[in-house]
This record gives sequence, C-alpha cells and structure tokens, in this order.
Amino acid sequence: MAKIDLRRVEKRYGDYVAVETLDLSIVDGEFLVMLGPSGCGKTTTLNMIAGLDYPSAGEIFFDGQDVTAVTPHARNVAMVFQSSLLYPHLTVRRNIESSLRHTDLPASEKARRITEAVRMLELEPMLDKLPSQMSGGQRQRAATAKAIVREPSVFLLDEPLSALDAALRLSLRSELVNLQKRLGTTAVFVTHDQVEAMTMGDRIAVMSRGRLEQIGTPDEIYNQPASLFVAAFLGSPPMNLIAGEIAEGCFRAGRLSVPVEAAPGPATLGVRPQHARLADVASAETLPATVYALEHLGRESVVILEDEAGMKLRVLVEPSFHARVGDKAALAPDPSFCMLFGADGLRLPVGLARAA
Amino acid sequence: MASEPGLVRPAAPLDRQARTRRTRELSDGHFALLIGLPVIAFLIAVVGYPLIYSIWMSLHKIVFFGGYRATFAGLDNYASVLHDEQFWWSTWVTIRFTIESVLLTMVLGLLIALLLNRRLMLGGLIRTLIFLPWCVSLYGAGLMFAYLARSQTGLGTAILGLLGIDATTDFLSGSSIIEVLAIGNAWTMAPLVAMFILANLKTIPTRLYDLAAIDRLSAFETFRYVTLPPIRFSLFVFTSITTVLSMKLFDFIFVLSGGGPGTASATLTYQVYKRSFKELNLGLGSAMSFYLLFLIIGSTLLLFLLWGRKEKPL
Amino acid sequence: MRKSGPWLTLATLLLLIWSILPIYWMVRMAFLTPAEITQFPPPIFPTRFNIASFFNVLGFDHTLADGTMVRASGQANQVLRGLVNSVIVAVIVTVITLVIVVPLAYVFARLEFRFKNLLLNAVLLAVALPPVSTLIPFYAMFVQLKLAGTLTGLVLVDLTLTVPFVAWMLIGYFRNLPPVERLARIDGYSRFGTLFFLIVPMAKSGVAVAAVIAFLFAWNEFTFALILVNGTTANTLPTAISGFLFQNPQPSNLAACIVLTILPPGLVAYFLQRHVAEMSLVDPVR
Amino acid sequence: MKRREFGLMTSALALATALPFRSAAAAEDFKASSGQPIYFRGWQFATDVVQSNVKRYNDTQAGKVDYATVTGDYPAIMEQNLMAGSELDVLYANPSSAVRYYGGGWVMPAEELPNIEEIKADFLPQFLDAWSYDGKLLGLSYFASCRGCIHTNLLAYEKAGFSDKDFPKNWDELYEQVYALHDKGIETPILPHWFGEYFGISWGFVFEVLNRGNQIADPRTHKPLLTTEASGAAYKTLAAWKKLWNSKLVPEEVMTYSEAAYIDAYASGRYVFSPQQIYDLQVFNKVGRSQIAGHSTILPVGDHPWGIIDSALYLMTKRDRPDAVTQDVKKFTSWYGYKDDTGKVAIAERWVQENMLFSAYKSVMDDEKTAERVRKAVARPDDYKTVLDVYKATPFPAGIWKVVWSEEFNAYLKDTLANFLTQDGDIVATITAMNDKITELNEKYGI
Repeated sequence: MAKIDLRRVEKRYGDYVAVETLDLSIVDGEFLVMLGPSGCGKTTTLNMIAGLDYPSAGEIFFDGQDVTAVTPHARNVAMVFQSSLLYPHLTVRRNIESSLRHTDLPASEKARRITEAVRMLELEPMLDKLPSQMSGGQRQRAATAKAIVREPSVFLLDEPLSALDAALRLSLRSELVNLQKRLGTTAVFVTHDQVEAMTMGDRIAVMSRGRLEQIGTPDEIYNQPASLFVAAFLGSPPMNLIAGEIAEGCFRAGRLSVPVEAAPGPATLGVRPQHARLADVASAETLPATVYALEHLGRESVVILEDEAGMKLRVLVEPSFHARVGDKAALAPDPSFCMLFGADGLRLPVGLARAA
Repeated sequence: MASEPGLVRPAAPLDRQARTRRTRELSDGHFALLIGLPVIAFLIAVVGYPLIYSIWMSLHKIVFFGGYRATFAGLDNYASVLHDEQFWWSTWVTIRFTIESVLLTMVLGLLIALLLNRRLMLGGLIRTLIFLPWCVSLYGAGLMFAYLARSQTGLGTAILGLLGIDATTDFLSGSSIIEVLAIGNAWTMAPLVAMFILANLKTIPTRLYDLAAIDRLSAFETFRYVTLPPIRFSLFVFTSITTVLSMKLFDFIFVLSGGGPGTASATLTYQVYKRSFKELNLGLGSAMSFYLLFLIIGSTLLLFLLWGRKEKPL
Repeated sequence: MRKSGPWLTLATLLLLIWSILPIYWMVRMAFLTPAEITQFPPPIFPTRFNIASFFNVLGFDHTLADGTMVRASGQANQVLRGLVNSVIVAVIVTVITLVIVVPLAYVFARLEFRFKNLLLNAVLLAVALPPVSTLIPFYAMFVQLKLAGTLTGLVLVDLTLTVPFVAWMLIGYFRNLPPVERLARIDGYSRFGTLFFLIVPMAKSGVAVAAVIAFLFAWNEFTFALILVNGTTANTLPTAISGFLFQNPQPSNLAACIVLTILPPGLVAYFLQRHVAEMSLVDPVR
Repeated sequence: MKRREFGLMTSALALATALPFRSAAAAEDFKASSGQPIYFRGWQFATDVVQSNVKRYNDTQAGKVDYATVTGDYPAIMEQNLMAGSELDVLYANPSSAVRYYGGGWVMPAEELPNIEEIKADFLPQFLDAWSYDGKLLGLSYFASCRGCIHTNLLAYEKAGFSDKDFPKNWDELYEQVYALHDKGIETPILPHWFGEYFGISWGFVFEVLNRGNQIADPRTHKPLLTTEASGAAYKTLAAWKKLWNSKLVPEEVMTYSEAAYIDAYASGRYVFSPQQIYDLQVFNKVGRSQIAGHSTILPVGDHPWGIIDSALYLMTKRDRPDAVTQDVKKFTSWYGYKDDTGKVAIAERWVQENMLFSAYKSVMDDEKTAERVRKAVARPDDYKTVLDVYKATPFPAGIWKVVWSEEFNAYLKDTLANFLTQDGDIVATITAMNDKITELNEKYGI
C-alpha cells in the first residue's frame, strides 16, 4: 500500500522525449488509469514506476521514500503485462510461485498467500496447466494471481485486457476493480481504451505526446475536459467538434451561431451528442447537414450527419426516430452544454450564455 | 509500444543525483559485454587469426624447398589466379553446382515440410526416417552416392540387370557428375530446411485453412495465399544458407568424385585444396580462397538485394 | 488439412524411398560377401544377412555358417579408437558450444547495444568462411602450438564451425520467445538468473536442436580431421573409416563402418523430430 | 669322465662365445631402450598384417611402436607432417615421394643403419638403383612390385574365341584386340588404368610410354624427352587413349574410382584386359572374392615389358628427437625392414605369403616358398613363370621419379591427362605442355 509521487520525471531516448517533465501523485489505495493513444508515454511512465526503466531526470517516491534507483523487485511492485504475459514453460502454479521465489517469506506464508490468491481468482482447476493450454481470460486471472501473491505496494497493469474479446473484457473489468477494492492496494492501470478508463478508474490521467493532459475523476475528465485532446479522446459516441470563430459574443461556424461570452478569436466548439438535437434544415443558427447513417443502440439511437465539408457530426435521438440516408437535417447544439476551446487547444474558462 | 529501445544510452544530461544512485542492475550493454566479450575474443583468435594468416599468405610467394622462404609478392597471386583457366572453370562448376543444389534442396525441403505437416500414420517413424539423411556425414553421403550412382555398383545397373537388360547407367560422367553431386548435396540438406519450415508451418492457425476451404480456394491457391506468406522469410534465409553451404562444400565432393572425371566436378573448394595442399602453392591457394569467399558473400548479398529486402521476418 | 488419400500415401512413400535409398544401398553392402560385391550387375538385395563385417570392423574374427573364418579388420583398432575419439570430441564440442552460444545468442537476440550489427555480421562471415581456406593456417598454427594431432586442437577447430552456425540459428529462435525479461525483473531474477532459469528452460526445444546440430557437426567433421589428426592417436571415426577406400580392406567393412556412424545420429534424429513437433508449442502468444 | 668333461667344456665354451655374440647380434640389437614411442605411419594395406607385425616387435623387443594409417592424399599429407616436424619416425613411401622427402631434408637415409652393407648386398640391383639417390639408399624394402602388367580375364577371352597364342605382344596389338573383342560382342573389353588416385591415370601414362620404349625425362639430367612425332611413344599412347575414349568403350566413371573400386570393377568379370598390380592376381583368382577366380592371368613379356616398378620403402625421418629414440628408430626399421631377431627377413616373407607382395631382397625372392606362393595364386600352373618374368623385366621411370619435383609433375600429369580425355585435347599440344612443365620444374628447382 503506497502513495506514489513522481517529481519532475523525465525520460529521453537520445533526442526522443518519451516523457516530458511529469509531476504525478497517486493516492494510497486508489485505482489510477493512465489513458492515451499509443506512443503517448503512458507505458514508459508505468515502467518508470515499476523500475523497469529509470528516469533520465527527476525522482520517484513511494510513501515519501526515494526509490528512483531501486530495482523493480525491491520496490515491491507487481505488474501484469500486455496479454497477461506468463512464463510459457511453467505451469500456473509455478508461475505464481515464481513471484515469491526471491523473497525470504517462510514457506507456510508463501503457501498461504498462494492458496488465498488461487481461491480468490478461482484458479484451482488449472493450477497444473501451461499458459498455452488456457483461454485468454484464464491467463489474465493467472497473471493477476501471480501479481497479488506478492502483496505489493502497488499493482501495475499494462493493458492486460487488450488482447481479449469484448465480452470477456467487460466481465474482467469489474472483476479487477472489485479485487483491487477488496485488497485496497494502489493500482496503476494503463490503457488506450477510454471505456476501460471511465469504468475502472478512481482517477484518470490522460497523456498525450509525453505530457500529462489532465488528471481527475472520470466525471471531471468527462464533463470538464481540460483540453481539446481530452475532450475528443473521451466519450462514446465522441464529442462533436466544430471549428469556427468567436466574434461579437457569438461562436460562428458557417450558418451556426451560438451565443458565448468570450474574447473574440478562432475557437472550436465542442458539444456531446446528447447535448445536440436535430432541427429543421431551414432553421436559423444551426448547422445544415445530411443524414449519413443511423445507429441503433437500443436505449437510444445515434444519427450521424455529414456537413458540407464532409465532417461527421453525431446526435443522440429517441430510438423511435426515423430518417433516411440523404435526408436533410440540421444540428442545433444546446448552448448551455457547449464547450469552447482556444487556438492553443485548452478549454476557454468562460461561461456560455444561458439563453434559450 | 512494443519496441521501445531497451538500451539506456544516457545521452541527455543526467541529473547528477540520479547518476550516483544508478542501480545495481546490469544494463543491456554491460551484460552483453560480459557475455559476449570472451566469446568474441575466442572467435577472433581462432577465426580471425587464420583469416589474417591467409591474407598474409595470399600476398607472399612461399617456397619450402632449399629452405623455407617467403617473399612479398603484392597482388601477384591474385593476378595469376585470374589468369588461371582452371580457376574460371572451377568458378563455373561451383556456380552450376550451387544453383542446382539450392533449387533442389529448397523444393525438396518444402515438399518434405508440407508432407510432415499433415497427420501421418506412424508419424514419428516417418519423420525420423526422413530426417535421417541429415544425420549422415557428408563423407558418408559421398560414399553412398558414389556406390549408388556408379554403373559398376549402382542401382541403375542393378535394376536394368533385374529387367534382363544388359546395359549400364553411367551417371558419374563429365556431363552429369555435377547433377549427381547436387542431388546428393540436396539429399543431405533438405531435411534441415524441412525441419525449420515445418516449425514455421506449425504456427499457421488451422482456422486459416478452414477459411480457405470456405472460400473454395484450390490447393495451389491455398498454398499461395495461406501457406506461403508465413514461410517466405524462412525460404529466403534457407536459400541463403544452402547457397553458402553448397559453395563451401568440400568433403562430399572429395569423397564422391575427387573433382573428376578429369576436372569435371572440381569446384573452387576442391581447386583451393589442390593448390594449397597438394601442390603447396600456398600463396595462390589463399588468393583463390579469397575469391571464393567473395563469391560466397557476393551471392548472399545478391540474394538479399533481389529477394531478402522485400521479406519481413516474422 | 486433414484430407488424406492415395496421393498423400504415394507422396509419403516416394519421399521415404528418396530418404532411405542411399542409406539402404550402403547397409545392403555391409551384408554382402566379397564375391557378391564384385557381382555384375550388382544385386539389389543381399541373399543372406552376412554380419561378419560388423564383427570385423570392431576387431572380432567371425566364423561364417559354412565354417570359413573372416579375420578381423586391421583397421579395427583405429576404428575403435576413432569411435572413442569421435564421441569425446562430439560431446565436448556440444557442451562447449552450448555454454558459449546460448548466452551469446541471447544477448544478440534480445538486447540492444553498440556495434551489435557489426558483430552480428562478423558471426555471419565466420559462417561463410570455407574450411579449405583456413586449413593451412590452422595447420601451421597448431603445429606451433603443438596442437596438431590432438583432440584439443580438433575441438577448437570444430568450435569455429559450430559456434557461428549454432549462434546464428539460436539468435533467430530466441527472438521469437515472449518478452519475459521484464516479468523476471519484477520477480527479482538477476540477468543470469533470467537466462538460466527462465530463457533456457523456455527455449529447451531450440537449445536441444542446437545441441544436435553441434553434435552432428563435430561427429561428422571430415576436412579438418583429415589434415589435423589423420594418422595420429587423435584420429576420429570419419578419417579412420576413409581408410577402407584403399585397395585391400573390404567394401563391406567400409559399409559396416558407415552404418555404425549413422546409428548414434539416427537416435539423435528420432529425438530431434519430437522436438520439432514441440518447437511450435513455445511459440509466443502475442 | 673325460668325454663328459670335454663335452661340458665345449658346451661351456660354446655358451660363452655364443651368448655375447647372440645378444649383440640378435636380441639386444633390436631391443628398444629409450622408453619413448616410435611413430610408424603408412597407408591402408592389409592393416591387420602390419598390426600383428608391429605387435610382435613390441612384444618381443620391448618396443613402443605406435602404428596408424593415414588416409586421403597420402604423399601430400606426409609431406605436411614432415615439414611440420610432426610425430613421425618411420613411414611408407613410394620412391618418387622418398626422393622428394629426402630433397626436403626430412629423411634419414638407410645408409645410417649399422648393417647397411649386408642389406645392400641382398638387394636386387634394379631396386637398389631405383631407391638410391645421391648414391644413398633411401630406405628398406616394403614391397617391390609391378603395376600395369596386363591382367587378362580368360573366361571372357576364351569365350570370344581367343587363346594364349593370340596374346598381344605390345600395346598396339593390345588395343587392336580390344576393338576385335568388342566386335565379338564384349561391351567393355578393357578397363584402362585411369582411376582417380595419385597412382592412377598418371602412372598409366608413364608405364605405357615407358613400355613403348621412350623415357619421359632423362634419368640423369631430367630434361624432357617426349617427342611430338606420330611415331613417338607419347603420341601413340595419347592417340590410342583418345580413340578408346571416343569409342565409348570405357565408362567415364573410371576416373572417379578409388583403387578398391578399380580392383572390384575388374574382379566383376566385365572386362577382359586391365593393367593392374601384379600382386592382385591372387585377389582375382581367389574364390569368394572375385567373379573370375581361377581364370585370371597376366600377359607375358612380349616385344616389351609391361608396367612399371611399383614399390615402396620404409623411410626413417630426421625429425627432432633424442638420440636414444633415433637409435630405437634404426633398430625398429632394421628389424621390420630386413632381418628380425631370429635372423629371417620375416616381414617381407610374410607379405609374400599373405598378399603376394614381392620384395627387393634376393633372399626372399629366390626362396622356394615364394615360388610356391605364386603358384598358388595363378590360374594355370605355368603362369607363375610369366609372373616372375614380367616382374623381373619391369622398368623404372628414373627420369621423372628420381627427382624432387616428381610428385608435382605427377599431380600435373593426372589433371592434364584427365582433361586431355574429357575435353578432347590436342595430342601435340598436350605433349608439348608436358615437356614445358618438366622444363619449368627443372628451372624452379635449379636442375
């Protein structure tokens, strides 16, 4: 159980900067998800926390102790790798045992921990199987068991679910979170899947190009994205982003006009599909478009529109809504839920006019 | 994400504190040095020394009779090799032998691998028997093929005799000796190639074959679109390897034909052996052996440029 | 995939004949009497199993059914000595090759460091070097070092053949193993611990194949043995056997000897084919 | 009493005189004393016999002789070993190699043996001459035989309607008969001496030219003597070979044969004529070894002798070793190469009995047991005289064999002749090239 602090941590490979000066505090017992597209530096950061990579500059503290130069094993971390990597030539039992091989715990304690972990993850029937003889889900559970027997100070997971099929991921997600909460161990979970991030994380750290974009609870990340990048990366269906200009208290893009209170200049308007509605094609101050596709999600449907420039826009509608591809329509954002992003990609800290 | 370079090349200005705290773990480079250095040193001693000695010899005129003398001769030996008709003949023999050997080996290796990839009755036994040729030494194989191909003692004559035909099959003649050698060489090398291709084939998911069946691909199309792609790189690698092995082959030829009849099968290796060892013309022999080395390296480079560049390792 | 039929059977049969025929022709000769060997056209099958030659080459007289005694071959003691020497050399070479090559190949396959490609090319150059071109230098070097005619010398030379080739083979194999190093570091394995307790057991099929290749190289090496140990107490089986090519020793003795040399590698082949089947098991799940 | 005393005295006297004499002349003369091994190397011929001979020496004379065989290109490998000063004390060598090794300064001539005069006195003169260089006898007799005498398969010969009186008297007649035999339905009337060993095709050329009456090089000056006119021996030989090759009567594979294959091919009975080793007559006539057992003979001396002297000696090396070991080497060589501790030339006699290897020693060749042995090996009782006649008449190519470049020329000859046949070479050009090669070699060695 540990509180982890990264202070001005930096990682370079030659001229390539993998992680730019990063400050990050991970609270004891929390489930932190590091989210970002591949190459954003999230795995490098994880590796530095694990001790697999050493930072080029900066320090890492576990519970206030400087562990920057401490080896992975000595940091007492546990890690689950991509595709739930296990030693392929060892049985599940020996794989789990190998976690405790280099500890000086008494044999009885080792046995106790193993039994406990195996019970917790329901691995009893496959203890003597080789990883290649098991399904992906079973392997994931075995890798988790291998990780928890160490009773680590922190639990690091590097896209453990990415190779699994959708249904399995769904069930394993809750299983993992449930386990982490029961154990109370700090966990850092790396993923590029925003749904995973939203559903699992106590907090989410969004990274992009080696920089930390935003860190916060899923609600904060979703509802108050700090930047255009975060806004675009999170949410399903994704947020509509419309480039335009602010002038005379209004955001304008083509025919579209939304009243805002902000300094004039180029900006991007963001509106989530549930905060937009379809309007008559002739109505003023809306964005004219044609229906491109209609996706039924059951509880609701998504209309995908295409504007004149070929940009796709999404609007949530009642499941009973009908439209034909090619129908003319217009998008009308709800001004009270619109967000504005400046030219630098950061969200403009301004209120929007609460007008009807 | 998979291929972040592992080597820590501390190019960036390191935080001094961090440097002093550097961990006790060995870096990749240090570990490689620790493991590799003794081995590389050994290889340099036992491969590098003879190589340099060879270069030295190739630049000297060495005489044994009336007292050992070595006089510097510059590139004379290299020049005289180029004027040696035997050298050009042997180069041609080597190339012909290599091309035939490699083609035959690759085709056979592929066939064997495809066959063994199927479920066979008595699979273990059949695999053992098919791998057996590779275990036979090259001199042993040389003797086998000598007795097998010779009209006096060979299978051809025996079969003709059994059919009551009084004739002989003279395969060890100037016109076909290289083919006999290539067949024998392929016989010993094909199992090795097959083994590695087979290991490759085993990684192709059966699903793909089911898919091919659903798509009603013909046997040839299945081979071309399902089987071939994952083994292409191996095919390239083994084409290179068998090229090298064929070009440097000596004992098999020495035992089977002794370079004959006449000089019909005198490959470059045989020519080098003859010049250096039998005639003690060490300078000329060494110079010739370097031409051989260039030929070997040149052929593999050519293969790489024409083919290997386009292939991706799995 | 699973459809078998007459074509498959036929193909199997043809390949079997192709693989066995040259060996059969030699084995058959071992059973022929001297008179049968000079028969023309040559017989395809031996009329009876005359096993005298196998006794003769191992130094035993043998009495035939009709009472005639076939004397032990004069090459027998050299064959026996060659057999012992070959086993010693092959085993030592195999062990040393593995000890050298496994870590080396591992380092080349899975780590990044400076000059790696240069060194890798040096290894490939060593693979390409024809033995005939290093024959004389080795001979000269060994005479100076008093290694000519010794098993030590032969082991050294054999290593120059096995190390580059086996290294090249294992490098490719190690590259395909799953990336367990990071897992191992988390679990507290040292570099050497990772190699010996994880990588080697994981790669045991590949290492077994490498061992077999090294063994066969050393067991079958002829060119260097011909020059370096021929006619000395360090003579190996191949050169001892080639003595039968001269006039008086019987061709059947020669054949019997060749058959004897195939037996150990034959067992090895049986062992090998099982590992080939297993080699794909280690294939990484990625 | 007196008689008894006398008898006692004489026997004591005899004992007193005999003991030191015997120990000096026989037993102790050959006893190894250095305690060091002696390395004895040879090619593979009846190795079981050599083995037991060496064992007898080691058992009776406290010897430590280490015997092994050397395979492959024997002369070249031995030359390397000599040059390197490897562990090598006594070796087999053909006279041509012996001369070269001596020229290289690696050989201790037999002259240094204490009883050399006795040995020389027992030599047949042609061998003493053939094996002496610089006036020194180089080694002791291993065997002295004839290679290239024409073995004849009487079974086929008589079946084709020929008999003894038709035997060809010279090479020209022999070739004529080859074609005549072919016309009578014999597919392969001749197996020429074209096999792939260093003593194969090149020696075949040498003995044919010699038999036809020409030297290849001058025995003393070593200047080339081959002539290019059509009546010359070399021209006629090459012309005959070319015709034979082009007639396709000879399988090309002969050129790839080892000696074992060459012998087995003739023993199969396919061929009528074949130049072979004289001692292999006993192989061809042995039941259970040959298909023509009891029907193989050799052509008698006709207008000219057949073949050349094929012989080998035991050479002592001059490698760096303690004097005591050198003494042992001499003792062993003397025991093994001439008379042993019992005073008999036992090894040579045994070779005659076992393999019909003839010796250079008169005492062996004149022995009735030798004649007896030959009689046992021949197909017909009278053949034994033919064998001894042919043997005695055999010439020696001193011009090209008693010179240091002999092996180099031999290797050149082997390739040149093979290429001449396979590539349909020009006769005159080939002969000229041979002469040039000899001149070049003479220049190289300053002869």
